[in-house]
Amino acid sequence: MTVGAWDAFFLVVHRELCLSFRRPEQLFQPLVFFLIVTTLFPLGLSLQLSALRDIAPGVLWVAALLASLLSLDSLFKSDADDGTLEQLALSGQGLTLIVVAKTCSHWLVTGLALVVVSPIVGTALGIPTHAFATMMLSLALGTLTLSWLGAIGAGLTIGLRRGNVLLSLIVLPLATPLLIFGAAATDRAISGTSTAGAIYFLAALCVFTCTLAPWAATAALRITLE
Amino acid sequence: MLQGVSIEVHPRELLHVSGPNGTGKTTLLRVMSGLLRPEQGSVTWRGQSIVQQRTEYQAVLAYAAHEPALKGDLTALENLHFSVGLKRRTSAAELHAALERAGVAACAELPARVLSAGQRRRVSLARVLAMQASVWLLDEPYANLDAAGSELVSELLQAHVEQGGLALVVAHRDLALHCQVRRLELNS
Amino acid sequence: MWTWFYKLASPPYVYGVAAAFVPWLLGFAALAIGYGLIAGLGIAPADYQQGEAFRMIYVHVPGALLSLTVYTVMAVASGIALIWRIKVGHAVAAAAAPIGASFAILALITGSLWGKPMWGTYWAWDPRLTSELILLFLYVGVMSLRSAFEDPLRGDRAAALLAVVGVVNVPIVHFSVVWWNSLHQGATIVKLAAPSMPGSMLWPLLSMWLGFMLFFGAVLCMRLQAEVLNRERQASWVREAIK
Amino acid sequence: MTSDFWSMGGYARYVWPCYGIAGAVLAWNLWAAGRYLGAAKVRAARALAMASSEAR
Repeated sequence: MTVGAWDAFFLVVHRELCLSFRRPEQLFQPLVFFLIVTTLFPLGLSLQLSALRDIAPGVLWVAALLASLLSLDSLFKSDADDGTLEQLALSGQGLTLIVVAKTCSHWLVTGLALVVVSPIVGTALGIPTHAFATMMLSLALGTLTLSWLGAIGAGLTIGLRRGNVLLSLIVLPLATPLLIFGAAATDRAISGTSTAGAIYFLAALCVFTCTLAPWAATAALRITLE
Repeated sequence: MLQGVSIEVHPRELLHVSGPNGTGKTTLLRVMSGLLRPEQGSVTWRGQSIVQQRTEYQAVLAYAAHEPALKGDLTALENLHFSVGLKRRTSAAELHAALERAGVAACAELPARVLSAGQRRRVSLARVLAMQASVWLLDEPYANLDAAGSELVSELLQAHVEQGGLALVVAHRDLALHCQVRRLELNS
Repeated sequence: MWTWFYKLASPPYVYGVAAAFVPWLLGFAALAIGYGLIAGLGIAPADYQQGEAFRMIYVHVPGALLSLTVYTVMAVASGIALIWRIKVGHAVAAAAAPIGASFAILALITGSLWGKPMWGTYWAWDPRLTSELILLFLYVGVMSLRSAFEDPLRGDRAAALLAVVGVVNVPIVHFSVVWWNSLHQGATIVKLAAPSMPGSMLWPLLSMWLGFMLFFGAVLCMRLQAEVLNRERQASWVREAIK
Repeated sequence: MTSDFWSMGGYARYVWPCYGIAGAVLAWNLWAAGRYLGAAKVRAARALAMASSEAR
């Protein structure tokens, strides 16, 4: 009669997706934020599209990281506030599984969504279409890694009143390698040189983070729940 | 907080924890559930520490905190589905039956945010029922309930204990039950 | 077998040892830094490339090395505190953080002062300086997280976990910054501590480094006493200790 | 000789501030740690005094 790990995983993912789609405005906020920030750069710099292309990878990546971070704050917080996190923690499924399922769902509704709208932003910033594939692949890897780093930070800042600012403060320095490799991959794709090195590094970071971060995020949750 | 408390609860027994505010009643329940790790001492179940058998212990445990722990955006039935479903395989009919028993079958398809405080309490009781657990840890189950609701809680507790379960109940009021009730009075 | 470990980690013992060590560490630190200053500023010959400007190495490099060492000390103490639930570990980590942050600031300021005559600008996004800056952000994160919690116990453990996560990240950050730099600027502009340094230049540097280490030890012991006291205010041994 | 030493081969305006900052950071560390320890001792003493007055 007990529930297997996969069933439990999909049940939690289903729950998270249900909750996200009941509040569509929260679903769109990070995307709109992403679009607004990338619109502000060309306006603030008033450059030609050709000159914009040089800074496009950096702008795109910084905006994507910030947008993805924006919604991380509520990853565990809303569940902690209404007490459902305690129910999840006592569900007999192990906290790590819950953490993995919640973080994957977070990536599905923010990271993957950012990847999907990135061609629009890319076009606005003058990124040529032949670079889109690399740009989207690097964004997918980068946002997944960031979701995991953010899960650790979100676990650590659950009970705090000004948690959102603190979350950015502790997660962004950890995310610098993502920005470096991600922007470099996009940059090289635009100029048409080999992107393999940067993509491999991003993939390695992603695998490394996905193996270690679940334990760290679980430990973080236990610290703040206890 | 909470020093020198030693309790033992057996099947077919109910422990009624009472005492003034701030004496650690909720803390005691959280320690018993394994949410809080005691600084000293331990919690054992069937002679083994619950830390070593977290999964097994949680499988037979139903914990209802002071707040009803419902997602406002999900319906009562979905709330039950997503939390009970992690513990055991259930069917919608079973969950419906639990809601029915708690007297909130009419609210099954309503989002939890539109329910009254008393209805939410009943939904959280339905969740405890649907978990079919042998260990109940209930924090103020009588809160926000009317006379009929209180009557229902007493009935449920009584039936649970008679079927061989055990329960720890934090409550301010006296429990008018016809089963074995031990009292633990906490004071500072 | 582990009893000595726990005795070593018991607060009154740590408090006593820390108090006893401070004057010795400070004394030896003064000697080492004093020798380093005289030899570094007076005796060591000027560098054939950088002239007298290279003398900034004697405070920049020890500061930068210490900022890394202190972070490692903090992370190891945090790890010990998390795994074996030894509270003194949190006290060590809490004591180390502000010292390490101050060394990171020192390394950044002296680095940019050095950069001006060498690169013609105070800030050049040199990989070492950039990773030093990120290290400073990591320190700030750990310190703010600790102080954000009202419950000091929880704050200690949250900061400890972040310190451990951070120490895994430090080499990755450094590596990626170096990679990024090689992409933009080719070879590094200036080699800082060349291994082929003659002895008359190297000895003062080692002496300064040793002096900084001893100084860190002394300040750590002072702060550690305070952190232990803050965590054990009610304990009976405190009465004896603060007489 | 001494003016040579102080001029640091024309780099005086970088070398001396550099050492000045280093001295300031070391001094701040000592001062802040001493103050912090002093404050902790005062607080501990106050807590002890309160505890003993309650006991009476």
